Amino acid sequence: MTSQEAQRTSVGVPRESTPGERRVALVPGVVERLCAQGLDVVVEPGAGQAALIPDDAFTKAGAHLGDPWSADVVVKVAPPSAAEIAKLPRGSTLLGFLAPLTDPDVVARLREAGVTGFALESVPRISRAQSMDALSSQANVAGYRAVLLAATECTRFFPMLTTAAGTVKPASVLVLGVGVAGLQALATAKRLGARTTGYDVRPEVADQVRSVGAKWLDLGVSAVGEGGYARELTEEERAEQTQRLNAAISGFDVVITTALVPGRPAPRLVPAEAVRRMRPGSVIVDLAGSAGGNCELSEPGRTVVEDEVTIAAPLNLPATMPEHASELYARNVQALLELVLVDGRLAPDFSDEVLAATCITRSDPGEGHP
Amino acid sequence: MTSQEAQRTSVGVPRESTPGERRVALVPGVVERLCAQGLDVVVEPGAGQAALIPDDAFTKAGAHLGDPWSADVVVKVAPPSAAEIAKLPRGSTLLGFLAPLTDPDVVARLREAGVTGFALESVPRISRAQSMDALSSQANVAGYRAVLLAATECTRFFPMLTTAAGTVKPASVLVLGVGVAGLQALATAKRLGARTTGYDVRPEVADQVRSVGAKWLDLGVSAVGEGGYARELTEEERAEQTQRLNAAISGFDVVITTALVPGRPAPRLVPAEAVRRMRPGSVIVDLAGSAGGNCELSEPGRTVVEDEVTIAAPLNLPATMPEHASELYARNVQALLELVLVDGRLAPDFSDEVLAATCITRSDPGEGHP
Amino acid sequence: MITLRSVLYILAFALFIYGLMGLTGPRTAVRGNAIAAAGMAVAVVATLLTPGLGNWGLIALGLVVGTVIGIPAARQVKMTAMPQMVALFNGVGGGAVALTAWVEFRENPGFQGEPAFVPIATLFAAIIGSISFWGSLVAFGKLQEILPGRPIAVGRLQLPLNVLLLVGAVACAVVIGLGSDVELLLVAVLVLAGLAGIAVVLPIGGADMPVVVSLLNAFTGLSAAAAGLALSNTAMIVAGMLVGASGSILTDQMAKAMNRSIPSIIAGGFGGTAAAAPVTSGGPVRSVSAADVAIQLAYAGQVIVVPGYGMAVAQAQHAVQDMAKLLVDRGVGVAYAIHPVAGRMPGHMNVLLAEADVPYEQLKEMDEINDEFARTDVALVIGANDVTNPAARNDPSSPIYGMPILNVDQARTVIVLKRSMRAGFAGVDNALYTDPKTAMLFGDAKSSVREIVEELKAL
Amino acid sequence: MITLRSVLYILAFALFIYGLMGLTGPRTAVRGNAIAAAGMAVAVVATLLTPGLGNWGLIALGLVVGTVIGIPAARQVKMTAMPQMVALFNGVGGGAVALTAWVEFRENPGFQGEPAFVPIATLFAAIIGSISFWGSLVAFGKLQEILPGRPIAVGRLQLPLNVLLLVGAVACAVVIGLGSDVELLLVAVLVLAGLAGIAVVLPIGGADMPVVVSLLNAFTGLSAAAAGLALSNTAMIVAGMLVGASGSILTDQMAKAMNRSIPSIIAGGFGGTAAAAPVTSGGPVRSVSAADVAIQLAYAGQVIVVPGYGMAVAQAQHAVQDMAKLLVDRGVGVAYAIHPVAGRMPGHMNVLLAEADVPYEQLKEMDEINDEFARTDVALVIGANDVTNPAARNDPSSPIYGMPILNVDQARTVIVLKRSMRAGFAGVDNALYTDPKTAMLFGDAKSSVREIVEELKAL
Amino acid sequence: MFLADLAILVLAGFVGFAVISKVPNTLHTPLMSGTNAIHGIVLLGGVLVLGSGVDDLGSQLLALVAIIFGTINVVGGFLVTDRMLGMFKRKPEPARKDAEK
Amino acid sequence: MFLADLAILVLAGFVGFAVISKVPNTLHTPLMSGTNAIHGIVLLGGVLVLGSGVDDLGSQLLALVAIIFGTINVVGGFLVTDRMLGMFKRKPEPARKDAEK
Ligand SMILES: NC(=O)c1ccc[n+]([C@@H]2O[C@H](COP(=O)([O-])OP(=O)(O)OC[C@H]3O[C@@H](n4cnc5c(N)ncnc54)[C@H](OP(=O)(O)O)[C@@H]3O)[C@@H](O)[C@H]2O)c1
Ligand SMILES: NC(=O)c1ccc[n+]([C@@H]2O[C@H](COP(=O)([O-])OP(=O)(O)OC[C@H]3O[C@@H](n4cnc5c(N)ncnc54)[C@H](OP(=O)(O)O)[C@@H]3O)[C@@H](O)[C@H]2O)c1
Ligand SMILES: NC(=O)c1ccc[n+]([C@@H]2O[C@H](COP(=O)([O-])OP(=O)(O)OC[C@H]3O[C@@H](n4cnc5c(N)ncnc54)[C@H](O)[C@@H]3O)[C@@H](O)[C@H]2O)c1
Ligand SMILES: NC(=O)c1ccc[n+]([C@@H]2O[C@H](COP(=O)([O-])OP(=O)(O)OC[C@H]3O[C@@H](n4cnc5c(N)ncnc54)[C@H](O)[C@@H]3O)[C@@H](O)[C@H]2O)c1
Repeated sequence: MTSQEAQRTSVGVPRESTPGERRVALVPGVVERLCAQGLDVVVEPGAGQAALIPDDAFTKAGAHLGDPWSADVVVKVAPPSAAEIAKLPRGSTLLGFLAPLTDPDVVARLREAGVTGFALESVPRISRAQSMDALSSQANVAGYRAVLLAATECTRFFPMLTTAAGTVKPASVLVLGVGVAGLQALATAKRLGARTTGYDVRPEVADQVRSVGAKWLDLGVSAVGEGGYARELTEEERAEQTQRLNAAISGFDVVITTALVPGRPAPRLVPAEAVRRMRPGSVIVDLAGSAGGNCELSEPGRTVVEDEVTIAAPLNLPATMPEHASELYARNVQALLELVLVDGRLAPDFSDEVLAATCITRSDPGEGHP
Repeated sequence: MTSQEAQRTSVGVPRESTPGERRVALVPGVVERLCAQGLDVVVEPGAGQAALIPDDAFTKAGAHLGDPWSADVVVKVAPPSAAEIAKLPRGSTLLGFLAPLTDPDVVARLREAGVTGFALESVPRISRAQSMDALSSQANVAGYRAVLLAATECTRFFPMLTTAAGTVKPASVLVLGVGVAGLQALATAKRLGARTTGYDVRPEVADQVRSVGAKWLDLGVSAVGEGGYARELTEEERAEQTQRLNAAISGFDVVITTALVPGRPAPRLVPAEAVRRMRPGSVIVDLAGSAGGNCELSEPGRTVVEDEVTIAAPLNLPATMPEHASELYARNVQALLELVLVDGRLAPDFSDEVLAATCITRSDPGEGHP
Repeated sequence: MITLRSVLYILAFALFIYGLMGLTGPRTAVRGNAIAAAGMAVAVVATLLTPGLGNWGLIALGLVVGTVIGIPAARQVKMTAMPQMVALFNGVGGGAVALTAWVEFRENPGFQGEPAFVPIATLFAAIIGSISFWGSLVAFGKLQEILPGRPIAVGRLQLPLNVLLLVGAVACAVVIGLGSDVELLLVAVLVLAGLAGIAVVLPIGGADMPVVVSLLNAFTGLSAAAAGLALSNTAMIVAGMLVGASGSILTDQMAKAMNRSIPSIIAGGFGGTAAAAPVTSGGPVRSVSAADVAIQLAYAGQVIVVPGYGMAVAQAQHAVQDMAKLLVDRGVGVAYAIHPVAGRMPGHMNVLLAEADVPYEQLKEMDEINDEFARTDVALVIGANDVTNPAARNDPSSPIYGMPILNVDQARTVIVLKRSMRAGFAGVDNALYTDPKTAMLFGDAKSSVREIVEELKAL
Repeated sequence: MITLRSVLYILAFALFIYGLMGLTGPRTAVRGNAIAAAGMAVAVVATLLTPGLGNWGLIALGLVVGTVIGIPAARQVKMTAMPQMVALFNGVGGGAVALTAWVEFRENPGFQGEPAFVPIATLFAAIIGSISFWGSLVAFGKLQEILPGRPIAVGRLQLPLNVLLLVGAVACAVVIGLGSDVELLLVAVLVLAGLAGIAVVLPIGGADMPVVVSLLNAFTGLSAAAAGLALSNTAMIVAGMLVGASGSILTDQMAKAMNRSIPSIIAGGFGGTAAAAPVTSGGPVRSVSAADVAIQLAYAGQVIVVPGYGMAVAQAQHAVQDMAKLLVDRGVGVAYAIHPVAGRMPGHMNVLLAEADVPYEQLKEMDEINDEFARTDVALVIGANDVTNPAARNDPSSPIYGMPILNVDQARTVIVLKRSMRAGFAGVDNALYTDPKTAMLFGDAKSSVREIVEELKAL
Repeated sequence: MFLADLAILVLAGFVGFAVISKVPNTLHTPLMSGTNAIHGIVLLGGVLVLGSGVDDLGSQLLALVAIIFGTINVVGGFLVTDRMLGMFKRKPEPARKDAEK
Repeated sequence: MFLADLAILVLAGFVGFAVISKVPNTLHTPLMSGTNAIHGIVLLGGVLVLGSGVDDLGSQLLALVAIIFGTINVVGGFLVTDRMLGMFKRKPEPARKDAEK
């Protein structure tokens, strides 16, 4: 069954092919709203399976099962593989994480294929666009899951417990890089009863760290970049930071790192030496795995034990909580779709600040645009 | 090297052989105290490895490495295998979980081998013996880990989160059987932000459930047994309970079951039908796996997905947090050891209420004792 | 007769005191006022029992005319015009004292044969009464905006002018006290004191007028007490002194609540520098005390709490929940409006409010609650800023234009708790704060909420 | 001279009032007492300025003898004997009133030529003064344990007896008031009233004595005011009435704090049924109010909070932390003693206190803190029972014998918050509760702690 | 007599001080207005002076105005106060009606 | 004169009522003791009566005892109150010394 049904704009939801990707770009709740807006949603059979969302939940919501690739708009989570791009008809539109900064190949292939691509990574971080900000929504999931992962890997309790068999001291948790994921990690660890400390190069984060009940680790290095992100550090700054962090890290039971600089390799914050000085049984969770990792000993995608310290560097934590991660993602996609569609028809206004930033390839390139 | 060093009573700590058992019967901190009391502690090399406790931590604490089996007292975690019992010299003493009610073979073999066995499961639940109560200390670990496990398996958030990408409702967690593990599970789930509800057959538990901020599920079935434990239900009571629970369960995202009746198969609280009625993506953690499980679909020792519901029935959750579980266990062992030893020599007073209950085999059987 | 009258006087002032006690608490205030009024009726009846009272016709005429003027005036005045009405009533009270003193002088020029305290008390009453009358009229004019609200002064001459007028009035009074029976002197006393009243109040800014009225009120009380002394009338002494004492304490509290001090306000009247109330940056901002917030909340039917990043920074969540519980206990409906991007991370408010054990049922999403604001008595904004900024709705040039916001501005009253007028994350000013129905309670959110809790408990 | 005296009298009673205001708050009480004493000095000096005063020698003698007796009596009395001392001082005050009335009668038998209110006031003073004198002596005897503390009554005859005595005293007084000048009648008044005082106080139980003393204190105040009226002495009128009014309010508050009511206590004096204070099960238990707990905590140097299952059931953790914060702000050291098995699951207290954001540093393990108790001013036990039960240490037959417990009983003062005298998990009674240094604050732990918080804030 | 009056004055002052402790801002204006009405007691002064047999027309007029002023002060004052207190008349429904679930 | 005294009496009563609002239990006994000392004012009665020229020996004796009693009441009362208030003299150290970390 193809999607040429009536005159309605069709939205295709493929089943994700990337290994370990359990998310799906739309969830039944959002499908229902899109259908109510007159869109025709085509879901690939089994698209929600990894997220434990059965196909009939989608059909009950108004979608039908079929080939998603021939739809007017295809919505995805992970960046499309070459094979997937090949399935996209020329002139079609693709929404999803497209890795514009980290994997330029995708952009090149999409341009070649004549597909208009909207990259969710590129949504500007302005107040109005927050509902489309999938980086935030997924980082939030990642921060929460990182703490669960750390607590699971840890050989010790997070909370303090005074019991008949002795008193267990609370775990101390350090979060390096306190963006969205880091804040959520701090808050979650605090909830579980740990003592929490946060560190970031941007000084305004200190108040935010305190606002989730954590302590601020002040190392005296500041590096504010553009658009609310951090900048890369200079050589001396990095040396200084590394040395001071080195000293601080060994006192913690759990270190969660989330430090990223957009488009750059992740800063190396936890050297091997610091790991060696940690107590046996401690845990490091490195969320910067996809950008190379913040810890020298991280092996992105794997969990290793070095010197009795467990180092986990999961590549795609949000995918481990697929239903809610998908739900939040789907809402971001919905918000962006609503901007792209006018009266149910594809009519992106490329002068809009958000779309201008988000659109990375155009089937009919407008003036002065890539 | 054997343990006949000087005249000191020797305590042997073997490396656990049961698959998945990551705990160790003594930890360096407790070893230090025992050595200070004049005991000679022999630790099998690698005994702490699975708990990420290096051998030199034990030797630094005053133990020496060697063959633990020939010691005067051997302390273990898991019940000994036939091969292990064979290594015990006649007249020696063994402390540990010995499964007196669930695995009578162990008792028989120990009696045959002429070993005095103290079963930690049999410590009476009186105020004075609380420091030896390993069931409590390990159940406490299990309750905490059960929530981490449930949260990890769950496709959804536990806490409520209002975000730019929509609001996530808090998970609702039901704990069936609220003993020590169940209470800790309720408390931990609450900490993580879930709405919590508890159910037990003993009515006095209602207040305890509320005392950790949870709601009490009142089904109107009460079954108080002896010694603070529950009794088995009658046929009608069970039918009544099952039917009412059936109705209640389907509304929860997470169900954690811990219901046990000492020496009896675990009550079946969650029938297959109830699982089918749960929302896709829900999770059941069944802590009664070793007694057959509280959920009809549990496969003890495995995690299965049935009807989009994840059912985990771990057999030995405390072992997944080996350092602290071992530490608490070691303190229980220490407390019991202190009762068994008088002035550093083995001299158990079998008229003592605690020892009388705990001792399951005697190398020189006293009058009227097994 | 004289004994009954005296006993009635004692009854009357007992009622005044009892009524006044009632007036200081929100629960008893209405009844307190009624009791005090009853006391007044008793006092009037007692006075009419005075043996040998004459001029009945005129007395009745005065009472009737006064009533006929007073009732509609009090009934018809708009709620917003209440303060000027009080100023006016206070003024006529002062005028009555001054006139009575004048008549007394006319009846016994030079106070022949009276002990010394009679002329002293009478002249004191005349001076203060006249100041109060004319000062109150000016205050009325300013509040009613007949006169301009800004300070009207003669610059550096203000101080000598005022002093001259006052010294003149006192000097004339002294001459009378020493035995003179020239009526012109008394008229001079009244005129000079009246001019002094005018000259002192005119240079004070409109914002300070409520405090000035309260001060003049206490003055009138004192003058009434003095008149009572002169007439040896117990009821007048007690009632007057009661008002003088309680009025001065009240004035002090009012001034404090407005971050002003009485001396600096009066200094303004004498041409001092601290003339005008401090101007807060960017438009008139109304700041209130925790006690007021407590009363507004306690007597509301429905309150919506809007938490923001400031609540998180102050870690005020526990205090907020304490407050909400007290309100719920009083039967006030309480809900929390959680904006999707309040705070600095997704779910920031949830984490904190869960920690404080706020029932999930009370947390409402934006879409769910936005229509409720219009039906809400008080929206209590705790350290939130951007998420309540109406510019997101109506100012296309604002960087937050287009962001959905909480309709806080549609609530009947808005109370904002923050430390200053500083902007939030987006760095833009918030017009909500200068909205006339918005009141600001400045300070760290946790301390502020704690104070509110304390006040709620005291209600 | 007369004017100076009157002015000094006014000054004196102003000082009394000001001092009394001070006496009602812990911060100002010491100074308030001193101010009142200064007022008394002024009043005495003023009286000595009375023109035409004679008998100087005797007056001086009286003052000196009184001082010589009073100072050492007040200085040397043990702190525990204070209440009976107050009873005694109150009694002699009443005696002075009665004696003065007697002398007045002797000097002017039949109150010839005086307005009616003089005999009335004098006789009122005589009756009340005599009741107060003898009643106070009985109260003193009971408190000092010279008399048995239990009610001493004549059974069903008590009511008629008491009424007879009182009616007799009043009847004799009426005869005098009607003009009789027979001294024996006045003596009869004094004797009958004195007997009535004795007869009413004897049947009241020792536990109610403090309330009775307070009531007699208010009576003495009233008699002083009456004496003042008779002598037309402003200072006596004001001071006496002040004590009469404030004393009766105070008595009411005292009775309430002890869960008693004044009418039922007095009824006891007349042989009513509600004679004795309620006996709490199993030994004398001292129960206190939240206000007292607050004061004890606020003025302590070191406080240890001992939470137990009751805190969990009441979910009082947030309130407890609020309280601790207030104490720390006042400079009081606060620690939490966490017993290993407090609550119903391992780490129960930790979970709750972490939820309430108690800093981990304040949580102390049993071994760490057990020696601290002996150096601690107040141990505040919140819903804990078994873990504080000394039977675990010293009663081998107890089911909890051998369990290590918190050394709560070694603290200087112990305050226990729970709902009743019921046992805890182990089902055994706790001797801690009947320890003389233990005070119980009954009620749900959360409400109790909240009340304490409120009181702390008001201090 | 004067000294008794002085004592009364002082005592009344104390009562005034003691009665007003901390008044919430919202009650400031009503309280001011209420006390304002109380000092309308000056109307008694006018009545007494006029009633004591003033027969000079000017004096009569002055006293008449004084009475009128005083009466306005009293009547208007109490009425206005009562209106201001309107907010406190609608009492919140008997608590715990739809209290926390 | 009597009526002025009565007015004074009533006012003093009001002051007494208004001054005592809610007193913490711990202050009940000191406050009782303090007021007790104040009513020692009765000593003035003894002084005035004796000083007014009593010359009958019996009366002199009675008045003397009255003065002694009154003086004991005053002197002992204030001193005992002061001792009771000992606890409030040691003021807690200036707050926030070793405040929460
Ligand atoms: N939720 C998210 O995921 C997320 C992430 C990043 C950014 N943001 C942005 O953050 C903003 C959130 O809005 P918001 O209204 O919650 O916060 P906001 O606009 O940043 O305003 C917070 C206000 O709280 C006040 N405040 C700070 N500390 C205080 C204290 N201790 N006591 C009392 N008040 C205090 C500040 O005013 P004073 O200084 O005057 O006290 C400030 O104006 C939005 O602009 C949103 O776009 C949100
Ligand atoms: N920690 C563990 O792992 C564990 C497990 C099982 C059993 N236990 C046992 O539990 C006991 C723990 O000792 P504990 O001292 O914490 O508790 P406890 O001995 O059980 O005493 C708790 C006390 O709290 C009072 N209470 C209950 N609800 C209250 C409320 N709402 N407000 C105020 N007071 C309230 C009760 O007195 P009223 O009724 O008079 O108010 C009761 O006496 C020990 O015996 C221990 O052996 C512990
Ligand atoms: N206004 C909005 O609408 C909006 C929405 C979402 C996020 N934001 C803001 O954007 C910012 C970036 O958030 P993010 O989570 O995407 O960031 P990110 O994932 O890019 O980086 C994570 C964190 O690492 C930190 N970091 C980088 N280099 C570091 C180093 N060498 N050492 C230590 N820390 C280092 C960064 O400062 C950042 O806080 C946050 O401040 C967030 O509040 C704003
Ligand atoms: N006094 C002490 O020293 C002490 C120490 C530890 C535990 N205890 C008490 O012992 C009791 C047992 O604790 P435990 O954790 O070892 O219990 P457990 O592990 O034996 O059983 C777990 C729970 O399952 C419940 N259960 C049994 N059958 C059920 C059914 N059909 N439906 C629902 N629930 C069912 C039991 O009531 C119990 O609460 C608890 O009350 C605990 O407080 C006392």
